Amino acid sequence: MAEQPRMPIESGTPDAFQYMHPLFQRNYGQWAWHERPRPGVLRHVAKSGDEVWTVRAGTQRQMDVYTIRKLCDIADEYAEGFVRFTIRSNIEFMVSAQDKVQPLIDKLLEEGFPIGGTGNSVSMISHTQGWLHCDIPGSDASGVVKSLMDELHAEFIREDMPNKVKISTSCCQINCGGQADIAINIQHTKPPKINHDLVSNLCERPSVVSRCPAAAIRPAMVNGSPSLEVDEKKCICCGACFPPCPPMQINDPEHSKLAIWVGGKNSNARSKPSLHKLVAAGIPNNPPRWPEAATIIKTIIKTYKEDAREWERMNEWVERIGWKNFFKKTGLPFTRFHIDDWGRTRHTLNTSTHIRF
Amino acid sequence: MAEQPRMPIESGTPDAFQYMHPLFQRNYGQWAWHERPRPGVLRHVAKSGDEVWTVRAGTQRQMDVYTIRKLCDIADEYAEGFVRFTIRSNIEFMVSAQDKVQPLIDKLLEEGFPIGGTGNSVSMISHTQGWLHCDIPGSDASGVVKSLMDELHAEFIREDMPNKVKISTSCCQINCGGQADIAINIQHTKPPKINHDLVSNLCERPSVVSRCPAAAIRPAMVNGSPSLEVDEKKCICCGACFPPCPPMQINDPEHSKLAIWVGGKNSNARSKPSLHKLVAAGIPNNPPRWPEAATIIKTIIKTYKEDAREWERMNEWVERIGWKNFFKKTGLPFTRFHIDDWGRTRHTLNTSTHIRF
Amino acid sequence: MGKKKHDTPLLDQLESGPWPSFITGLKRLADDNDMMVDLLGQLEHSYKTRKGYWKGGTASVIGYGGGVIPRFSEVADMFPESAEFHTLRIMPAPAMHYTSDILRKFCDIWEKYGSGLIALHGQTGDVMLQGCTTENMQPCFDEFNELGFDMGGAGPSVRTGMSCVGHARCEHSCYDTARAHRQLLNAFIDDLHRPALPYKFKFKFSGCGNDCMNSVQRSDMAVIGTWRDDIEVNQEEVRKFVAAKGRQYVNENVVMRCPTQCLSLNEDDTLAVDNANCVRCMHCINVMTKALSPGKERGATILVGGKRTLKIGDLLGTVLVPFMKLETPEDYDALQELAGNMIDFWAENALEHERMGEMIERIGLGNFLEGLGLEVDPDMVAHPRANPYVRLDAWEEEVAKWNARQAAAT
Amino acid sequence: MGKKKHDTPLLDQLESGPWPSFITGLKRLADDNDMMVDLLGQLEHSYKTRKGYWKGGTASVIGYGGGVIPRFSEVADMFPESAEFHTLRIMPAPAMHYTSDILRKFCDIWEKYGSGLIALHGQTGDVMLQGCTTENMQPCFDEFNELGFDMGGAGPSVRTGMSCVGHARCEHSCYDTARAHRQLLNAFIDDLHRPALPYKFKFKFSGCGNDCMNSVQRSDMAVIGTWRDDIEVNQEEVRKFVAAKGRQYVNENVVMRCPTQCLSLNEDDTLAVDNANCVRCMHCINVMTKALSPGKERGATILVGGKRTLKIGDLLGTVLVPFMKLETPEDYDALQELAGNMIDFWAENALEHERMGEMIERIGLGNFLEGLGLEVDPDMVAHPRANPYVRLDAWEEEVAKWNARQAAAT
Ligand code: SRM
Ligand code: SRM
Ligand code: SRM
Ligand code: SRM
Ligand code: SF4
Ligand code: SF4
Ligand code: SF4
Ligand code: SF4
Ligand code: SF4
Ligand code: SF4
Ligand code: SF4
Ligand code: SF4
Repeated sequence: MAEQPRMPIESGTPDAFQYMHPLFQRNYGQWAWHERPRPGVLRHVAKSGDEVWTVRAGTQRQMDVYTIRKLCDIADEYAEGFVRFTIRSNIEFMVSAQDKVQPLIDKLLEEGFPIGGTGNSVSMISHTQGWLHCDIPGSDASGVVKSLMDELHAEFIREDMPNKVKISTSCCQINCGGQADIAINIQHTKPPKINHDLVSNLCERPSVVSRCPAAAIRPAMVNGSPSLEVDEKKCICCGACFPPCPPMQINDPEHSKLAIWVGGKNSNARSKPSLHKLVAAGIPNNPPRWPEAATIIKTIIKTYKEDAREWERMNEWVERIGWKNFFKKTGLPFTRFHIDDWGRTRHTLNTSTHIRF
Repeated sequence: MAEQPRMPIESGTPDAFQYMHPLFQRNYGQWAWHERPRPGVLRHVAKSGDEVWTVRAGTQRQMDVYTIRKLCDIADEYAEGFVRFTIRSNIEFMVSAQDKVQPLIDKLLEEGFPIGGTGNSVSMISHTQGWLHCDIPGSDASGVVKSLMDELHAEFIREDMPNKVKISTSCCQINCGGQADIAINIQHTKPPKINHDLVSNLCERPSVVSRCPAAAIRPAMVNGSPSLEVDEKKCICCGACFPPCPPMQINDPEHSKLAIWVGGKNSNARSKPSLHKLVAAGIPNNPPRWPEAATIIKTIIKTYKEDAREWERMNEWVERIGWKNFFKKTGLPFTRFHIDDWGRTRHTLNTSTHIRF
Repeated sequence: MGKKKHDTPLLDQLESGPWPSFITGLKRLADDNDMMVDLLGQLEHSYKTRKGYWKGGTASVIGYGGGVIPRFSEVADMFPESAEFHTLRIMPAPAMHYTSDILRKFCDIWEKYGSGLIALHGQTGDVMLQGCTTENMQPCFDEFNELGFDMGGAGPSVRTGMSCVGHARCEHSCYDTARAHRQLLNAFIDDLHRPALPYKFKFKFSGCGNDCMNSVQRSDMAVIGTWRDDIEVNQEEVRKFVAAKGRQYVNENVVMRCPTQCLSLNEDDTLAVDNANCVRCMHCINVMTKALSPGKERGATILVGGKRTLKIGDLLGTVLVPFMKLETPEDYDALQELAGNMIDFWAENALEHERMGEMIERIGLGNFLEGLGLEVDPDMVAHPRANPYVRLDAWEEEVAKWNARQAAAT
Repeated sequence: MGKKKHDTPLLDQLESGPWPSFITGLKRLADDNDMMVDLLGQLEHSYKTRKGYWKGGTASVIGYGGGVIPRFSEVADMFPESAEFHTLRIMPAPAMHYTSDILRKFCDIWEKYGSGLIALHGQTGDVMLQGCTTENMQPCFDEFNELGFDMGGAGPSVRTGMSCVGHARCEHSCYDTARAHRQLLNAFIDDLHRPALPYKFKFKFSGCGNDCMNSVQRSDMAVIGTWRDDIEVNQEEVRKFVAAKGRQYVNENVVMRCPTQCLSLNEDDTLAVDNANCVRCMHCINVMTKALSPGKERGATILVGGKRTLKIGDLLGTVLVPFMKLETPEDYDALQELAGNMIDFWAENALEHERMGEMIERIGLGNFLEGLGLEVDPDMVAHPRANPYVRLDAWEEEVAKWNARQAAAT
């Protein structure tokens, strides 16, 4: 008699307590205050008087088991066996005493893990899959991020930006990377090229048609077979048709470019959350180091650092000085493409005479 | 031989200089500063040292020639023969010396013209045609305005509001009245009733169809003749179909109601211009005195007066205290209809956790 | 004459109260004018039934297609004398200046041919002569025309313009609104008198950002005064103001109300202005009329596309030209040329019954700018686009344009 | 094992520089794992040609419809060992706590069955085990499952949740994010494992308005901590802070940065808070961690409909419930019930591939509220409607509802 297949245990999200530092368990919901004694280190003090020192280090996110084991070794030897990861793939080691902090830092640095990402630093870039794994990527997020973090390392390990700088990347226009102070995303500039031979097999045609935000796709007969047709005048090259219909190839080694967006903010601190805005486009998708993108990003960060007031997030700074001055100070060109013309957009235009001269 | 018809002299907009007070001509573009010595009076001083005193008085806008002649008599006897009208149908008398001001005021008051409308007062309500002349009105603007100005008289002749209060009315949903701190407009609540017998004669059918903002009208055959049909589910009762197609009767003695809007601002002073927002609806269209509307408007004005800071226009005050508090302080109900659901409206929703409790 | 008046119990209630009563005026007219007797009857009927009883139709004067609002009564059987009750729209001088003399002449002509009812003014700024029969329209207009006045706009046409009192009396005025008003209106007088545009087109002229003409929202082309150099500060007057009002008052009502926080009150009671951040909102100047004034390099910001509700909701105008100098005759000609280009482009590209603002919303501001040959500028937006739905094939070309402009500017 | 590595001149350039290199890691794996040899070859090929070479397909484990991202190589002829390179998404504990022990176990299992490449973490918070053959998937999952871990979401389903560190370490935390996270995710585990919803649905949990989980924009249902009573002020600590930093610093960095101007520094160096105007933005508390804390009556604001670009542009979540107490088990059950109602309504009313936010945009928030039986509140809007395009037949009924609520509240 054949063995019954093993059915999964639908245990869902596991209980966090089993993996939590004992001081976290003991003072759960009972923390009093925190401070940052130096970049990369947080000191949290509980109402009970307990203290936890957290050391934050950067990782490459895409980790081999050897690196993970190395981090575990460090956790066991220099910390107390507990770690956690942040939403930005930084790793945090928790220790219960101040004197463990410096040896831990020394060891991490020795092993090549930068210490920082706290407070008013440029933290690790949150990123997505790209050529390494995804089926629709126009670029390789991991490579872009490695290149940029090499350039931004000095700002990761310091805390001397006006406020936190959160960066994200996405490797296609679907944008798995989030809204951020700065986002580097793929922007296609040519309509999809259709491989008509494959359409009837590989596409759910009605569903593709309905996914196009520009209503640019219509069913058509091509060479006697049912296929699809794109109205190239209407198409805004978003690539939304590509995932449900791989024969509508949107990626192009030359015409899939990078675009940079500025001013996304999720927190409610001071100002309300805001979406990021297009600032630069047409940037070559240039592996392995994407130097053109890096130059622009460094310019933006430098300008922000010099010009913004303490606590001003990127968007708050731009709002204060005005978008005109953002473009002036960064030297980035302003074009008609910066003007939003997607639907009812009058509220994005200047409906006033408020102008700086 | 028949007389040739007289062809018009296309003189266009006349030259203003011929009707302008001599001091205006002499100091044209050379004014230095002004002040308001008392409500209804402006003192403008020119760089030359010349001074003009302006006395502003309210009128009924819809004037009989006898009233106009009376104003002319006053201009000749108590002023210097020159007047101008403001955009709000107030009349202004200009005199070159301070000692002419009081006698002029006394005379105007004696003849029943209120003095005021300057500075931080409630000025005359700008209004539209209504039953007196228009072909599509749901109400009578002149009557609404007369009724309200009787109630607001005390605020017209004083200057003790936080800032100017500009009010407008419109007698149909086309809204010839402008955006204003407070606007009182018709709001229909039932779809048009179609008199099918008249449609084929009186409507340009394709043009009516294209004017409907809700795409609710379609051509249809009714009783064997080409007519129109309204999808009553889609119709939002805007009345846009009525002017081009009078058989689509939108006005209804009971269901054409008044709605009140707050926070329109055209000036760029401090904040950018803003559109007014719906605050109250379902108000009976109740001639000859519209008491229900008057009550709400007086409540709003009173609340604003008590609560706003100096220089805050109505919308600036509401923005500062938050819309929740506007509804709380005025006691007006907040309903699902206040939520904008016309098209892409997410930017009108609260996309933050900024909330007052 | 002498027709018996109808009972008007509802309207009569509008005769009491402190505000001047239009009903009292109508009744006075009805003493000597039968048309007004029946007009009052119809109006009372409207008040009673809560319905209007006018319908449109056709009526015009020789040579013109617009300017008259024809009204025929639907209840003429009950009120025959006001069966025809047309309005003539007459354009006043910019900023509505009058001598008593000219107003009396208006009254005399209108008493002869019409009802005697005049609105001063319509919301578009016309003198509205309300209550004329078809028959009397031509002679009535002829007399106004001989007096130097012309018909205003109606229908799908350029409409009567409006301008603030501006240079005539207001120290804030940054350009000659009356001049711009008259020059532009008269340049497009053919488009005003012979309605052949997609829809209406309104000009409004305000001398400064206070926008006393509500131009931002009520005109297709708004010309709003502004300046490009520094605010003029008379520090002596600042000191006096501070002395009179106190430092706290100045801080709370001037300094803290500046939208871009570019003012500060120095220790010595003078005012420091960060002019690079001033957005020309007018507030500080409004409060301290003696101490502060707009700068010396004056002109206007041009906004486009304001309008009311139909069919996509109210639109505020948006910046088309951030700054246009308005000093010399050539400057005013340039303004006129811009207006002409706009109207031409719109006339060619708009759908039927589509206002300028709706067209721009439909085709996008970028295409509109390109059509007009105007340069794109960050001042035109509240913020750049937040969505990636844009074709960027021509990115490099646009960047080159921008760079060329920047190079030329330095 | 021991396949010869491909030349990777482009990738090699990503080994230099101060940031940890994923390429160095991949190469180390390739020393002992042929799949990684060819994976590196394919990746180098991508870098050279600037194109991706993965396609989707089907792969799953017994009992579940989702959780695996199947990848088949389009260039398997050149790189046969990585012809199949699937990802298993595994849900970590809330806030991604680990012992070194459990991480080592992950490594051991994954080394046995997969490529050895793990992303910590995916943007939705999964442990991503990348590089598994179809064959190894089941045994690999079985071992993780026995270890106490379950598959994460993929496809049109409830997705893996994310919560901030919250109660475990953060003094700002206004509710137990880990508890809410776990309870809600596990309540909808069937919707997670068996994709049958219109599209994806994401939960994110942040303990306060700082929103360290970016929930406002990256989740369909965002639960963000807040409080309803007054900010807690320790005036002694305020004085110390002022003494350390100076009054000017406090005024410029705290008082003047409050978005609603509800703070003021008293003469005696204590802080006055106008709590009725505080919008719980967190700023002052962020700056003065010792002196200020959220109030005692804690819970969360629920926002709905955040998401990224497809197909109407990025959406920020909007307020659905201004305040929900989250203290007792019943409170958490109420949160779960709300989530269930939302998902049910959406499952019934959404179009195919339509996210929650898009559906609300299409049907209107009012209808959504009605569908859920939730009460309308001014806190849900930035401002009331600016257009009259609304059917008001039911105005009176809605007013009656509001009035009843107000009466009940007092
Ligand atoms: C560890 C982490 C949460 C987690 O569970 O993983 C975290 C932890 C803390 N955040 Fe955060 N935030 C974390 C991601 C975020 C994010 C999301 C992101 O990084 O993508 C945001 C929203 C960003 C945005 O607005 O787009 C975020 C916005 C904040 C803010 C608001 C900053 C502002 O002014 O806008 C604060 C307040 C502050 O800075 O004091 C804050 C404050 C904090 C505090 C001070 C809270 C506390 O008392 O413990 C923690 C230490 C912060 C530090 O680094 O100095 N955290 N924080 C995340 C670390 C990410 C990283 O490795 O860089
Ligand atoms: C793996 C991951 C990126 C990463 O490297 O971290 C990812 C990868 C993919 N995302 Fe994503 N998304 C990932 C987080 C996100 C996020 C961020 C988040 O969850 O906070 C977003 C934005 C938030 C949102 O949900 O809108 C996101 C928005 C999308 C979208 C656009 C959805 C939309 O409504 O606009 C798609 C397209 C779709 O679903 O049709 C998408 C689709 C995809 C697909 C499945 C592409 C496809 O259709 O084949 C990608 C599979 C890549 C692969 O081969 O592994 N992914 N995706 C993230 C999931 C890992 C995890 O489970 O932890
Ligand atoms: C006479 C008139 C212009 C005209 O050519 O007809 C006029 C004249 C002046 N306006 Fe105005 N405004 C006039 C309509 C307007 C309008 C439009 C309207 O009434 O519909 C607005 C825009 C309203 C809006 O924002 O919706 C307007 C917004 C202002 C402002 C900005 C107020 C603010 O803070 O938002 C000022 C500045 C001020 O108050 O000092 C101003 C200031 C002035 C000054 C002080 C300018 C000056 O130095 O001469 C004038 C005297 C104002 C006074 O009444 O105290 N005027 N003013 C209009 C009188 C209307 C009336 O009878 O009530
Ligand atoms: C008379 C006047 C109201 C008043 O009592 O002052 C008026 C009266 C009419 N307006 Fe108006 N509008 C008047 C100023 C306005 C304004 C205000 C302004 O010009 O600053 C507006 C808002 C600004 C704008 O242009 O959008 C205005 C927006 C409309 C609209 C809506 C236009 C739109 O695009 O949304 C219509 C409908 C249409 O044209 O189809 C309209 C249509 C009408 C018609 C012609 C109704 C019709 O279609 O038959 C009304 C004729 C009434 C009559 O019997 O005299 N009227 N109308 C104003 C013109 C008098 C004058 O010439 O001085
Ligand atoms: S951003 Fe696009 S290419 Fe990158 S992982 Fe997400 S879906 Fe794939
Ligand atoms: S790329 Fe986007 S706009 Fe173009 S056809 Fe595909 S889905 Fe439509
Ligand atoms: S608001 Fe409507 S009813 Fe009143 S005058 Fe204008 S078009 Fe006529
Ligand atoms: S009332 Fe408005 S929505 Fe209704 S049919 Fe007429 S035009 Fe369309
Ligand atoms: S718009 Fe400006 S210039 Fe014109 S009257 Fe008003 S305040 Fe004076
Ligand atoms: S004009 Fe307005 S923006 Fe400029 S300094 Fe004065 S208040 Fe500030
Ligand atoms: S969201 Fe708030 S509670 Fe959670 S970690 Fe961030 S600061 Fe702390
Ligand atoms: S939490 Fe924000 S809104 Fe509240 S007092 Fe502090 S800074 Fe002001």
